[in-house]
Amino acid sequence: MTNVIEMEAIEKRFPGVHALRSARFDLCAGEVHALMGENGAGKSTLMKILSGIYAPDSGSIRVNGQEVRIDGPRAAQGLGIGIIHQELALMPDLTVAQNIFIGREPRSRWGVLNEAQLNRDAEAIFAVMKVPMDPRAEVRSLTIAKQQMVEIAKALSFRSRILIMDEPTAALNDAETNELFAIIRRLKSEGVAIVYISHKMDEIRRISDRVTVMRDGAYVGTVAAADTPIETIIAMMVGRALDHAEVAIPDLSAAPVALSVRGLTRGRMVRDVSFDLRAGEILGFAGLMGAGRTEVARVIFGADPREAGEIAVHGTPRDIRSPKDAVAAGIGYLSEDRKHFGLALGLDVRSNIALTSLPRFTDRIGRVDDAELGRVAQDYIRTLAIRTPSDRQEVRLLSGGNQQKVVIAKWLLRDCDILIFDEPTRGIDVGAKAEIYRLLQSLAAAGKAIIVISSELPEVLRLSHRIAVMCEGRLTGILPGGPGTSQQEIMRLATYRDAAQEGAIA
Amino acid sequence: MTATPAATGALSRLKASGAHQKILAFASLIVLLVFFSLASPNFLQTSNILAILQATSVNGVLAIAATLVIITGGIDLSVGTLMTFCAVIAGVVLTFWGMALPFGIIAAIAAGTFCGFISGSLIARMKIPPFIATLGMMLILKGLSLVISGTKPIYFNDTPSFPLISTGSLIGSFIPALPVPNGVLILFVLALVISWVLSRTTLGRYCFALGSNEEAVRLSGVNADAWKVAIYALAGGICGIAGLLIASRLNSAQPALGLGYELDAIAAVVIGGTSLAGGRGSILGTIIGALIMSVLLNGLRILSVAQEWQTVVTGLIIIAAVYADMLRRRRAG
Amino acid sequence: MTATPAATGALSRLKASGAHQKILAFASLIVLLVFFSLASPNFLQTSNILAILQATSVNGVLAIAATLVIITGGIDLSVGTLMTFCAVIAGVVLTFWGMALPFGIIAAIAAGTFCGFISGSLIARMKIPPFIATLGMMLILKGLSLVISGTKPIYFNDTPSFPLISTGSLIGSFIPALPVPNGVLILFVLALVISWVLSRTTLGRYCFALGSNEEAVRLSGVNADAWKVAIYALAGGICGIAGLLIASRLNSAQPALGLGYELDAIAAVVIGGTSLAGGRGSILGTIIGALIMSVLLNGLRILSVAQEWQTVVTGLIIIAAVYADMLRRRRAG
Amino acid sequence: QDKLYIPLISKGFQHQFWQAVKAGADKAAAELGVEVTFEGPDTEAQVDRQIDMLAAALAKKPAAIGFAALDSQAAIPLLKQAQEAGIPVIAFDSGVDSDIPVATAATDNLAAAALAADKMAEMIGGSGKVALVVHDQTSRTGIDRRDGFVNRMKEAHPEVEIVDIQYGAGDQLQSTEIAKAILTAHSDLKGMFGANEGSAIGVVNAKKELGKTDLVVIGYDSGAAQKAAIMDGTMAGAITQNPVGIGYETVKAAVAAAKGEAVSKSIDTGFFYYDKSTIDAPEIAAVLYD
Ligand SMILES: Nc1ncnc2c1ncn2[C@@H]1O[C@H](COP(=O)(O)OP(=O)(O)OP(=O)(O)O)[C@@H](O)[C@H]1O
Ligand SMILES: Nc1ncnc2c1ncn2[C@@H]1O[C@H](COP(=O)(O)OP(=O)(O)OP(=O)(O)O)[C@@H](O)[C@H]1O
Ligand SMILES: [Mg+2]
Ligand SMILES: [Mg+2]
Repeated sequence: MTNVIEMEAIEKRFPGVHALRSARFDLCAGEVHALMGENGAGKSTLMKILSGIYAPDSGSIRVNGQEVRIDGPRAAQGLGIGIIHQELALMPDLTVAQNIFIGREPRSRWGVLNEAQLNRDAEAIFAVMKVPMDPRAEVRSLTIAKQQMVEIAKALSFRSRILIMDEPTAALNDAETNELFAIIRRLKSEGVAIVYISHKMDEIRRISDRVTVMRDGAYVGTVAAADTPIETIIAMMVGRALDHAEVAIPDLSAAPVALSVRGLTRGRMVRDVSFDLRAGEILGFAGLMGAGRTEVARVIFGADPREAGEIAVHGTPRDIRSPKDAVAAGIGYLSEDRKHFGLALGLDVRSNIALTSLPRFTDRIGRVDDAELGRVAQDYIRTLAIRTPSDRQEVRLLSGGNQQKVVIAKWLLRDCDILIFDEPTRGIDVGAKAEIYRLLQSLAAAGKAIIVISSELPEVLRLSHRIAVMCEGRLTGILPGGPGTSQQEIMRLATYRDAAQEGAIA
Repeated sequence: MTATPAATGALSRLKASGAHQKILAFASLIVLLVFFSLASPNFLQTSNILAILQATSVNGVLAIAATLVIITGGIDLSVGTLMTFCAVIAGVVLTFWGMALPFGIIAAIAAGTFCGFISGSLIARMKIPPFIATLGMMLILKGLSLVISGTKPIYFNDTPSFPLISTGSLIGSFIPALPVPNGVLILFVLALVISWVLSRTTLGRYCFALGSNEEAVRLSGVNADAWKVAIYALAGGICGIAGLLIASRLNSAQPALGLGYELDAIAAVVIGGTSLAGGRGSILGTIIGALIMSVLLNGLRILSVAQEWQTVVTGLIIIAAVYADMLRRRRAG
Repeated sequence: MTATPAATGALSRLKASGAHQKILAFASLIVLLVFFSLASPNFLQTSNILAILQATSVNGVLAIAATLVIITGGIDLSVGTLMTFCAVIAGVVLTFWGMALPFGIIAAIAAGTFCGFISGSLIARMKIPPFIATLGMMLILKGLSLVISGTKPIYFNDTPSFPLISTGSLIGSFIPALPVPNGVLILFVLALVISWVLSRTTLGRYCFALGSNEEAVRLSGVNADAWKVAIYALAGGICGIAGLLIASRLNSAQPALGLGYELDAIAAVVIGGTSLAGGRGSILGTIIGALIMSVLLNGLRILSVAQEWQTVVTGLIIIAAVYADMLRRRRAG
Repeated sequence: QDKLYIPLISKGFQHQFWQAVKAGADKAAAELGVEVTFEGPDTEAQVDRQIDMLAAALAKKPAAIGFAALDSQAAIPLLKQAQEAGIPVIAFDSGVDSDIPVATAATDNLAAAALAADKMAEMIGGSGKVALVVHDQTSRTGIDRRDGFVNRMKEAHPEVEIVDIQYGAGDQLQSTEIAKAILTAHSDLKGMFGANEGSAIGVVNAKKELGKTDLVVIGYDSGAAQKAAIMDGTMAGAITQNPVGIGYETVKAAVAAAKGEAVSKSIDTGFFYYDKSTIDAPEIAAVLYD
């Protein structure tokens, strides 16, 4: 096969960070080429160079054998290179269709925008993707997952010969991932070359032909996906093998109930949700996209108003009306959308970690103990292996996965009794993921009550002591965790639409 | 009482189209109109209504220019002095050089477009924050207006038809009962045109896109900078029209005028529901905002409220109007 | 020529600490100072330097207040008229009621804090956009100042020590060679205090965090609204200090003054590198910004540049100074 | 029958001078039993705002209107409207270039400023440098007072050199800074003229802050601060118009015109130069205000 892309000896430095060290990458027509590496390994940076967003400090790029300079997104588009960005780059005030065709709006005579055509074109793309989506919806009103779908649709609309997908499934669940894979296979058969970046190891085997691994900005090696064990790839990524632990379910029958939710209701998104969470327990929440898990968490946390229902913490009823009340009651919530709800992107790592816990570092006259804060921040940077030149680096400049770790550190520092983690490992590499799993387990062992909302079933199964499944705003069942429960059982409840059968609630 | 099915249908269609929201946006304005009509018999005379509209015309046109810029997430502090500058340019062409009326009109609009182009270039190409770039422009233009005019008003006595631009009445010559001054006509035509530009053209689309997420626009391969310059230039051209309106109304280019007008224009935009953060806004809202301000001022004057209290009441009502509008939106979801 | 190792070491330490950046931030200011010193022998006299500092004091204090609000991502248009309102309140307490000086000082600062509290509440609790809430406040306070004072200046003739607040010299009484007026001293002390508050206290942290991502702050369980109100109240209190400074300098509370001062204050903030988008900024920058503006004005006046050209040059230099500062930062990365 | 209603549209509102005019108008209103309102824009540049005020006043169907035009030409269409509606217009403070006003109650600012120039020349000994702080570069009063002073100096006192003219919007703080800069640039300056109350107080402040005890300051208008400065010698003297008289005469003429009585076309309300020695003279004290 001929190489459509050859990148060689690519160097890129940011202030304080040597992001790419003589990195290389090649891509053949009609292949899916996975690009792997830990958080901050330089995957996104390399692909941003290929799509004209960053200029390399040095190195050469050949497209179809021709040496090229790609000096902007337009130039990349001209070369047939399209990219789905890791951090969503959408215009929230515009509609779905307007976002997809920005810069390429269909016009009628006189250069007037043809809105009907625009919406039809967008509809056609979603029809091919088999995703139900209203092209007239404002992007602001969509969930992260749907926004991700818009990004994918936008990239597809270019009909690029080379398509870069930077963690396209980070916000998708299994069903949606399957749809995406079907699309990828079809593109492949049409001869499109695809670069696929993901931290979900199982996907690599399912979809990719070759795997290139990077570490610390440098090229490690390229292997064929079919005949390389996942363990080998992981070892190439992290430089060592990872152990596989099964979930050990503790006996919690004697543990006190930490959080008790009864009849929680908010519109159509949360309908009469009731459950108990014990101290020391990890309760997983599974469901399809839009099942209402995030809404449940936000309502419990007071981020959205509750229409009905009671919440009791440690047996005491609590009237939670705002996140402040929730945190005061000992509840913490890590949002699924770190960019909008989790991080102050313009501030440094230290300030972000401190955001929930400032009063603890404040003396009587309101003075902040910065030295102590710095020490604590350094601690978390070490334990969570956050890749940053210092705790004074702006969070905006960290790689996606490392940003996610900062949000986790923020809530760990707050030390709440009840922690709700919404998609905690979104965009986090395998090594760090294992680290976070261990951390959650040790938190639970220390008596914290934990809810984990995750769209990755293996993750839910790997972590949860019990698994709550939601469908269309209802809690359709709570299953025991561990190897006894199968993915099929969860899926059955996740698509359990019959409202009459409320008895399934445990 | 039950509504007929047809009426309900129409109502729900109206609801679905979001049109009822826009009608409700008039609420504060209508409350004000009703109040002043009841409070003073002099308020609801044709001549006074026309006076209010006439008083809105200049601020309204400036506010339209400001709306464009604000939707992109920028701000334009130079609208007031740019208006004056354009008026002075018209004065130079028509009075100093004695050229014919069309040249004066073209010169004023061209001068505005050019200055907008400069501001836009400073902002888009040299990455100077809009506040600073247009503050600088505001001062430069204020000074230049004085320099060019010799710190004296320029009168348009040699161009007898000049005052007609604003004070003549095209409508009145067809429908004598409705002597709407041309200035008001120009305001509303301009509002329609720019509304159309915003919703139907590429430029309008990029206005919203830039204000919503400039980086995303850039990443999409759009020449964001060029469009931004174009938007500022268009806004500048509109200030040129405002310059013609005010000069024609005063039959003179007053070189010292214009400072402070930028705040009024921006206030009209924000009262009209356009967010200073960019990405959303409408010309209809801006026109309502501008009308609220002039109805308020006129009404208080008609009621002979003492001037110091006029200011207090204006402040209170601006806050109340925006608050009411926000409650309405929140309820509408 | 080669530098000694020690010097290189010091230089790189300076570089590493980021201190050289801060020194470079003075660049435009220093260029202006050097230029005017060369252009006019009268510029670099002690008395003139003191005059420049004195001229900076009111705008500098207002700009400090504006900095706080702007870092949270808000804006405060009421700083100028709030200053006047506080001056009038001091006049009421000291002259109308004949109370002792400390009561006047406390009343002015308390009035400022209270008005800031109201603005903050409108913004944080009622979710009125800062532009509108403070525009409303600006008008309300302008009107109230006139109402309370009876549209007449209030003189402080019964409080002979009142002018000393601004024009006396505490430093001069210790070091006669350095008769720095108290107004200037107050500006610099206040700048130090607020710098410290911004960098070392919880309130300061929340200022930046609110400006960077208000929703994230709220979802961190912080009572974002309460902190926002506190920040606006603090800014209001600082405007109270500005009110005392200007009243003491003029030995009177001038009720009609203050409009337009908000733009100067915001300009100083933005020239100083604080972003109107919120989340970043510094008091040092603001002070430099305020100094740039007053040096420029003073220098041009000393050179007897015609007033219309003064305005033009000021506009040009504001743009140039900000552009130079941005180039510097971009190079520093 | 309601009371006669007479709106006065002035050039300003907040300054002491305009408040004194208002006081005179109110006094006449009380004596003659008519209703008077008084309005003016924030700055003398806002010609169009004044036009809007005039339009609103006309809508109230007044018996007569008092009008101090910022720009007489700009107001002609509305004044014609008033004439057609049979509403008599009385011009005050400065004239209107038109025959519509039935009477004009004004001060001759050119002559008044020329008097200030004569006094200044006399006090600095007929030669030396002087400077001006004026409130406005483009408004009628600003231009007349500047030109009246400057032209008189040129004609009658050629030895006196005018080294600088700057404008401070009548804002006391801004005028102070301007005056200080001028004094710094011209250390041998002998005299300064402040062309309205705010400008004059600015000059006085600058003189005090820089300790320039020899500087001769001449002001314009009155007000408590200016009177105090004259009493303690920081200001040599000042021109005063008769603002209370202007307001009073305007309303009086308006009432007469509204009733169809004859009014004299031109009412000169006069001006005076006053200093420490004459400030308490009855004819002066009568026209000064606090
Ligand atoms: N604009 C920037 N300025 C400074 N540092 C940057 C910038 N962009 C990326 N970096 C740094 O470069 C390194 C590589 O980042 P990159 O985003 O390429 O990582 P990644 O492999 O995509 O990681 P992830 O899996 O977490 O997305 C990181 O250390 C990151 O902090
Ligand atoms: N701000 C919003 N505006 C409009 N609709 C919303 C908003 N947030 C959520 N929704 C809708 O509410 C439903 C429930 O969303 P939610 O995010 O709670 O689901 P979830 O189970 O957490 O799914 P996900 O896997 O996407 O996190 C979805 O259909 C979503 O589209
Ligand atoms: Mg990445
Ligand atoms: Mg979710």
